[in-house]
Amino acid sequence: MENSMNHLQDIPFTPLAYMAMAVLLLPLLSFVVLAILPQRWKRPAIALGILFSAINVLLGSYLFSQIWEAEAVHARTQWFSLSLLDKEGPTFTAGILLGNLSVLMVMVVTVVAFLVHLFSLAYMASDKGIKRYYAFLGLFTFAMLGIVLSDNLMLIFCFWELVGLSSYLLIGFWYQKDTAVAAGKKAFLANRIGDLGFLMGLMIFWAYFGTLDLEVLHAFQKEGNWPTGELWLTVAGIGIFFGAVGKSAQFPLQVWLPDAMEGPTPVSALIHAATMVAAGVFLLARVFLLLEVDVLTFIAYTGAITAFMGAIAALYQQDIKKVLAFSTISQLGYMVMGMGVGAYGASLFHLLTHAAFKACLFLSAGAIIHVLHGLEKKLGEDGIYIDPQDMRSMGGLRRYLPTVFITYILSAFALIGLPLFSGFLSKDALLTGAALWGMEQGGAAYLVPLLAFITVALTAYYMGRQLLLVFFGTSRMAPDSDKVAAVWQQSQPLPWTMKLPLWVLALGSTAFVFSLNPVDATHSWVLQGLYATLNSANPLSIGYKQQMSIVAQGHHYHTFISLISVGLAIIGLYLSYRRYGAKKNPSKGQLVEGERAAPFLAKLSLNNWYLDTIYDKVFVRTVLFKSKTLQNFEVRVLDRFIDIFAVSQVVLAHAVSIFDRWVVDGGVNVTAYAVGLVGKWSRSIQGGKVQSYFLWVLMGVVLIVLFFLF
Amino acid sequence: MIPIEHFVLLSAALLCIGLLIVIIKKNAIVVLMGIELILNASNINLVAFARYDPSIQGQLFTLFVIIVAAAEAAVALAIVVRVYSYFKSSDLDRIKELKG
Amino acid sequence: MELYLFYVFAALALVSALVIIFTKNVLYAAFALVLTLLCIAAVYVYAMAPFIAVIQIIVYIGGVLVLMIFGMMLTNRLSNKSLLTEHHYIPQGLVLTTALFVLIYKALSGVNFSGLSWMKEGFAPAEDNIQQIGVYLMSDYILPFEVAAVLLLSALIGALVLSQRKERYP
Amino acid sequence: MKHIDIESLGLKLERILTYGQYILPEFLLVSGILVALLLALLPAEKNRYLSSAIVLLVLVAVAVLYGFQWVDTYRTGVKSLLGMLRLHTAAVTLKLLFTLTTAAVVLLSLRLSSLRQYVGEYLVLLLTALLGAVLMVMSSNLLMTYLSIEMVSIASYALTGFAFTKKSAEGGLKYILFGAVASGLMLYGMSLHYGLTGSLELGFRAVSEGELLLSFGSILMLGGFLFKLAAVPFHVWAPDVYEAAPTPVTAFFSIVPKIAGMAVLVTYTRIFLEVDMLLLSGQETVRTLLATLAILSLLLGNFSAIWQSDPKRLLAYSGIAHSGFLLAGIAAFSHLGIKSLLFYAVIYAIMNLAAFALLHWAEYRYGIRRIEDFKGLSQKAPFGSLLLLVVMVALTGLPPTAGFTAKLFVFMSLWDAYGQTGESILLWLLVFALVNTLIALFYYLKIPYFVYFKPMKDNGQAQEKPLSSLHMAVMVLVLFLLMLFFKPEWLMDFFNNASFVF
Repeated sequence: MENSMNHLQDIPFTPLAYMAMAVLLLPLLSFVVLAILPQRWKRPAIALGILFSAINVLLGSYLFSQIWEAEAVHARTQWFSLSLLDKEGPTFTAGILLGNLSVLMVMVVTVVAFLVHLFSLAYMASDKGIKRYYAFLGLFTFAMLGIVLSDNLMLIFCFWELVGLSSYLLIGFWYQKDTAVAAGKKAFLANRIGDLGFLMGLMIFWAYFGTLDLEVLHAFQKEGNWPTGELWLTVAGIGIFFGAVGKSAQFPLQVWLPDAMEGPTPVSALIHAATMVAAGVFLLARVFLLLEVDVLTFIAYTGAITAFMGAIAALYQQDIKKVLAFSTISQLGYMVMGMGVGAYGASLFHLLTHAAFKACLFLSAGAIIHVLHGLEKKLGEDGIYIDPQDMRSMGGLRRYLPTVFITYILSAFALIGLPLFSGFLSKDALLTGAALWGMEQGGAAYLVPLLAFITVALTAYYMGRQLLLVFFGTSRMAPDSDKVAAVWQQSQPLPWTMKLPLWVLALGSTAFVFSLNPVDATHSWVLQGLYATLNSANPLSIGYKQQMSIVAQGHHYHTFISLISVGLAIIGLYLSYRRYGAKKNPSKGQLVEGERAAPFLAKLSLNNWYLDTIYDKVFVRTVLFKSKTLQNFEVRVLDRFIDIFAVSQVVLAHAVSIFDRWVVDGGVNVTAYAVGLVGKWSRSIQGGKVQSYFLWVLMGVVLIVLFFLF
Repeated sequence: MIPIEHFVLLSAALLCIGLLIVIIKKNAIVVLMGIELILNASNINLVAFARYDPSIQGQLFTLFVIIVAAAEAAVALAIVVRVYSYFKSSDLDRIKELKG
Repeated sequence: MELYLFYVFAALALVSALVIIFTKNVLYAAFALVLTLLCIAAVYVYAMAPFIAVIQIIVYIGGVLVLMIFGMMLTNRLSNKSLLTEHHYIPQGLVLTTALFVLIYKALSGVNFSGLSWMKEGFAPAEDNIQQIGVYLMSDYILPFEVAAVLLLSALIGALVLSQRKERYP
Repeated sequence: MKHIDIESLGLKLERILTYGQYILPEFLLVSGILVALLLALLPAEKNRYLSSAIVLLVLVAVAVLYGFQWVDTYRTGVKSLLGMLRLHTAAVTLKLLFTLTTAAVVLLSLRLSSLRQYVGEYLVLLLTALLGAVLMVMSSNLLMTYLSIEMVSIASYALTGFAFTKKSAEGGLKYILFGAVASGLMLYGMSLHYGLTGSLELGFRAVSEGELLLSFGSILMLGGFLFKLAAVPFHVWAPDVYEAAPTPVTAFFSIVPKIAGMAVLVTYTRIFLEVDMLLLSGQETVRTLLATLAILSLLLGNFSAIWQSDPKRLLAYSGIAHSGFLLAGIAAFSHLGIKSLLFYAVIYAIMNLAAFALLHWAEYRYGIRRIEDFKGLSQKAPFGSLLLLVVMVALTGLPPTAGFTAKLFVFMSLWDAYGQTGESILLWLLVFALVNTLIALFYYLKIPYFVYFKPMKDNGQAQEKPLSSLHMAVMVLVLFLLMLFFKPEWLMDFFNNASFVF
């Protein structure tokens, strides 16, 4: 089989394929234009950027209308080839694959990107770097669309890297803040670790099949040429999944996402709700039919564990964005779990609904932060200090920001999964899949649906808590209510560029958009369209079998499962009402006090399961300790034996300078550090004395001769 | 005729002595002397082997090596003089500003 | 007789090379090097390469060594003290060079040179091959010859620039 | 007096004269050296632009001749000149690359302060180094290899001192001492080779006796080539010399001698592989040796680069790591491997040229000598910063730059070679190379990190000129980098079906 498919024929570009190219390249054009135009033309440049993204929505919609439930379009051209003298070498192709899956994602990306473009206009208005910001948005959109539209894994990997880079730029956008820079680095690194797995998976696929073209790989699977039960293919599947783990913030690499909230809030809506984090799930969907059974099981467990951990971590956060960040981790866990249990359609459906309601939540939070940020200065003049992101200083906002209140509550209900909202439909489908899978596998597999159901209640609890703390009760901003009212008098009303995106996304959080029957998604157009993408699969594929069994049996359990999930959600809401409800209306002081004496669970939650601490301890502290003892050693002993221990002195001096560096910039990355330690040693060869160089060289020669000749 | 092994052994010994000089002597010019010894060790080999070669390639090679050695020595001494004017020393131990 | 004379010269070359190691006086080292190179020239004669021996004496002893002694004078403040140099890295250097010698010796000891295929042709060169060398230099070796010329030229230029005393633009 | 066969001598001379046409470009280069020498007589201060322009003209003419030669060799295949040099497509490609690089370096050097005094001498040495490198890639004879390596080396030693500072003098001294020892060891290896095979020409005869000694000689010889390539364990000189030399000269060092060293290594590796001289104790082969050295170079170069604070030093270590990649390509010795090596060499040259040009620009315009000084450069010089970012991304080997493609080709040829020979060391090398691209991120992105994410130190300095000529030139290079990512076959097509002997 090896190298049999090296020579892929070109597939000519149709008008639709050219249009898809246009959709892909327009954001890049926007990036280039914004990067090149000088600072003094920033207004027209930004207008141009927004215009481009609006055009992109129109083009995307047209593509969607033409492709959805119609024939898929594939166009391909030779990218480069390596031909050898005696035989034809491998050929790399590049192309566009337009199917139901990709056009759906195109819609999500272009619409959310456009709304974020619009929303940012007011949000970033006072920022000096606004032109750079819009340029990065364009670059990011381009990369994301590239992932969605590519027809082979190699190309996907290239765009995948570009997404990593551009998100790094966006998260670290406020480079004046050290925390933002550190967060950007962290995101980048976590992603790189995942990418290494991805790359390994690609290489194994290449080694087996000599191609990375998705259609060709699927053809192998369809024609039954797919070797099953091969260890290396399992490794490849896990490797690719690791790529998804990095991008979609799954356990154990989820630590980067909460920190990434350092970026501007509209960016969080784009990157951390709708697009980049969804790329992992999208990748899993792309290779869904190619995954081995062990890989799927592994995915299911990872997803369920992440969903649960994320929900726990969201319970006691005080930062309005942090709650949403952990909630995103938790919901992504759902989607990944869905892929693992074979609920392919439901998982993607949840991706779609989540994109809408989570983007709405982030943008609403952004609107709140924007307004409070404006007030922060005015209050500061009166000696009152607030943190515009801290929920403990909010409360009663429903009176002052009615629009945001309504959109927030609509999208929060969708997230909780109450009937009539989009989240209900997709979560229900996911839970059904998980429950069926658990029953089929039996034994420990029940853990997966169990965790998924518990997470429903937890989700309701933390969202209820957030709604109550932010919008209900009375304001905790200032000591007396007159003062608060006076301050609010001076606040600017929200511009329409902010309101419009909120309304659009809030509308997208209702169930009617996706299904005529608001309590049952089985016949919704989205799910039907997504199932259609599996039609050509080989019935022997594990994923296909599982999905079909869900389709066949799901409706037997549907009513039962939806009742349980709604019941759990209501319990969660009730519990949060008990603790934070209007009657109690805890004051700022009480909230601060309550968390200081927090029980174990709250501490665990606040610290995100102590993951950062653990990583810190395991990778960093051990090294730190060593440097410290070495330093003592230097002080006491070295003065006397400075000549004798000339060599060790070099090492020690390096260790001490590492220590300084470490303490001074505390945010240096763990891995970078460990790597750096080795680097310190290896450059100590370079002591400066030329004759020590001779020694090294001679040693090298003698060693080589000894190893290779004797 | 003198056996070829003798020549090769002599050259090996000279090579190692040259290397030892290069490593342990601090003075830059003495180090250069060591380098000349290394080159001469190779030359002995080349000349000795050329004895059996009708086209005496080894002898010609040696000729070129001697030319190159002279050129190299000229440049090296120029550099040593220049270094001396900055460091006021030709002690290689003290010439170690570039490192790391 | 020939063999014994060879031994004498070889031993003298080695001993004077060792003197370079042991002496601290740079000037002594230079004179020891003169002796070594002279002995090596003698060894060339025994290897049937008189022309090379002459070149060795002219270029090395007449050129390179004089250059070195000049260098010594230029780079050491001439005071009452004689020019001394110190040693370092002695243990490491000794271990490594000895190891290298032992390895070469081991590799050498297994070789029976007279069994080499190309040597079996049993060629004995003429005592006097200056003419042959000249012809080769101008025919087969014309390319290296020209290359060496360019190399010498640019080496001289480089040495010239670098030994300039002062520069206006530091 | 031995009788001399006049008739055969006449034939020989006639042949030499006919071969003259094949080294016409080199003749032109030599005359360029002489012209530059004459130019040194003019007052340098006033005539440095004139001199540079004349030398540039010569270089362009040489490049054009190489272009013709390329077409010629493409048609006729390999040609041997007097058993000393060999002419083939791969060599001509590299010669062209060297010539163009040198031309760029001449342009880059215009701002060098020492040029005000020594422009002619500088150009002589630069052209000599170029001539040596050109001969290196063509040489097919131990003597020629030795001479050409020494030619590059001696010119380089002198060039290192051209900054006329304390540092550059020190760097020059270290370079010449280290280089002389390395070439001495190489020469010793060559003498053993000659003794055991009785020939200086390539295509060594197999020996019946003393394989061990022959392998010993081969390893010592490799040492000299590794010195030019700046690979472990003969890499130690590189950081000091790169830091000491004037930046344009460093750019030259990081490209021309290194790639020439690669070419020589490839030439000899072929012989080693054919005769299998290093096949001695069990399964150890020349591949194992090269792969081991590649792994070590990758690790050492990348790890040491992490804490560097001098940008030139950082690039020196990165160059050592790149040598590891080149060695990896050599270890995967195949047609695909050679082609990917050539591709890598071209891309490496472009990347390094761009990187050093930008460093040089930052140095003379903003006085930036350390990596910390790059703080906030993006505010002063947005366009230059953007170029710097792309170049660093390319050096790291990330898409969408040809740096990625070049690494990919090397990986592929390694994988291919592993499939054919089944030597597990190649797989290890592949794994190490992959991991090292990850490590490389830490230091390459350090410069863009300072450029973009750290606030400026002071606002005193002038704004960037919108588009200087240097930026335009670097932009062309960067465009090449991007273009060759999307269309690598534009370059690869040149290498396909060409005659490769090496």
